[in-house]
Amino acid sequence: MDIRVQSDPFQPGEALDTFCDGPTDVGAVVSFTGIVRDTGGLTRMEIEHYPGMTERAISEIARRATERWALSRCLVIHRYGSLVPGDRIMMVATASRHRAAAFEAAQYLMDYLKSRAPFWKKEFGPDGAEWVAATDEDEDALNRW
Amino acid sequence: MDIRVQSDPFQPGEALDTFCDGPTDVGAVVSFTGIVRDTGGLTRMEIEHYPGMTERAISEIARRATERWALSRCLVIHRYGSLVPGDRIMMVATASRHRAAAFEAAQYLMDYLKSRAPFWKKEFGPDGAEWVAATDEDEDALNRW
Amino acid sequence: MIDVMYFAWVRERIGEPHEALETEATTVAELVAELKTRDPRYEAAFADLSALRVAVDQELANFDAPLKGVREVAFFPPMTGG
Amino acid sequence: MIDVMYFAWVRERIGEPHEALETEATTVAELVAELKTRDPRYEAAFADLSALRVAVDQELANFDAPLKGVREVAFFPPMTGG
Repeated sequence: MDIRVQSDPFQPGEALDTFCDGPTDVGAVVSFTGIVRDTGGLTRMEIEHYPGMTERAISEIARRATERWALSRCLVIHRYGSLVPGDRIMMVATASRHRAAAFEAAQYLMDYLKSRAPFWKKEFGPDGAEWVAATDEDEDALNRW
Repeated sequence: MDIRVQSDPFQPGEALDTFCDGPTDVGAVVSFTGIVRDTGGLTRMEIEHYPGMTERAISEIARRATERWALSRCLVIHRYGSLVPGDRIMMVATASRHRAAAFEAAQYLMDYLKSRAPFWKKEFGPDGAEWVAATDEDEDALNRW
Repeated sequence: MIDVMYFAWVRERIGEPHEALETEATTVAELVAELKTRDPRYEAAFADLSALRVAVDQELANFDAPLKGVREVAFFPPMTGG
Repeated sequence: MIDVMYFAWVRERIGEPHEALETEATTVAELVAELKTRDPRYEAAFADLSALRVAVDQELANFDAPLKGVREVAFFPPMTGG
């Protein structure tokens, strides 16, 4: 379990290649990369987080995923600070013997990171700044697990 | 839509980084990497394919995924020839505005590539060689779509 | 002494990222009630509790969570990670 | 003339990756029946049709697919990609 909460940029490709290396009992690696999307005039985004709790919350989510699916490895990288459209915000990777477990665990990690990891996004555009609101859809996504 | 059928090795990380670049209407990138798993004494694997039909079949699967989900980009790399445990066999990547579409489309691509793209795997081990049999599980996986 | 932390627009409305408080409150809800009597900034921040989440010692909790032995309480809007 | 292709263990049992055939067969099933009379190798390969898949001009097809105008027919076991 590799959890990184950082303000520095990261290269998803480099992280994926390192993640794919290792014991050869792994047949399936799934990755998710989140990218700052240019939603009509977004100039930048500030991501605030809760140091201390963030690592704890993510570790707990990852621990539960590793318990529920037969994961060999699991990676979460999440940035905070100032980002612009095109920047990679975060990444999740899961490794398992079979594809179903790797896919489901990655979706589980993403659903929980969205609504249960202490990050808050503020978007800056031509009309000022606004905190991104949590959606019912994201909250509902947790019900499937 | 980027479809590559090749005997040469590829770097999943390099492919992922290139795939993440591009128009910034993309918020979610999902990748799947298939790795040759060491299932008790596997020394190598031969992947045979049907040149001509392979590209057609994969393009058709990718076209249907792009139609069904709002994908901005879609990548499939699949190797043939001789591989050893740890080698990356294949990779799929999908890019969309939101994570649900990217995850589902990647799972759809994988399920169809497993059972509908003309590849056949032969495993070589200490007890000789054996063609990998298709499983009911893989066939059943298509029913969810 | 409890360390009280504020994040996102809760932090902006209160004007501080955190403060150390002496309180007699025995639950999070009592602490909120106490803060609201202090200053209109707290009233603005805590006007709609259904729009807020709370963490006690860095674990998500409810507003009826007890404060006995607690060192850190945090208030923030629903999280938007990922 | 139809180009007939064989893959995986079908290829191994027949001993050739492909061959060009003159045939009067009007469907894939008739072509299979014709091949089985030719040589025991074909009988071995086509013994259990439920274990085989067929493609006609590089598209998956059924055994009752017509051969009129067809240039290429391929026989192989269920695919194992991914």
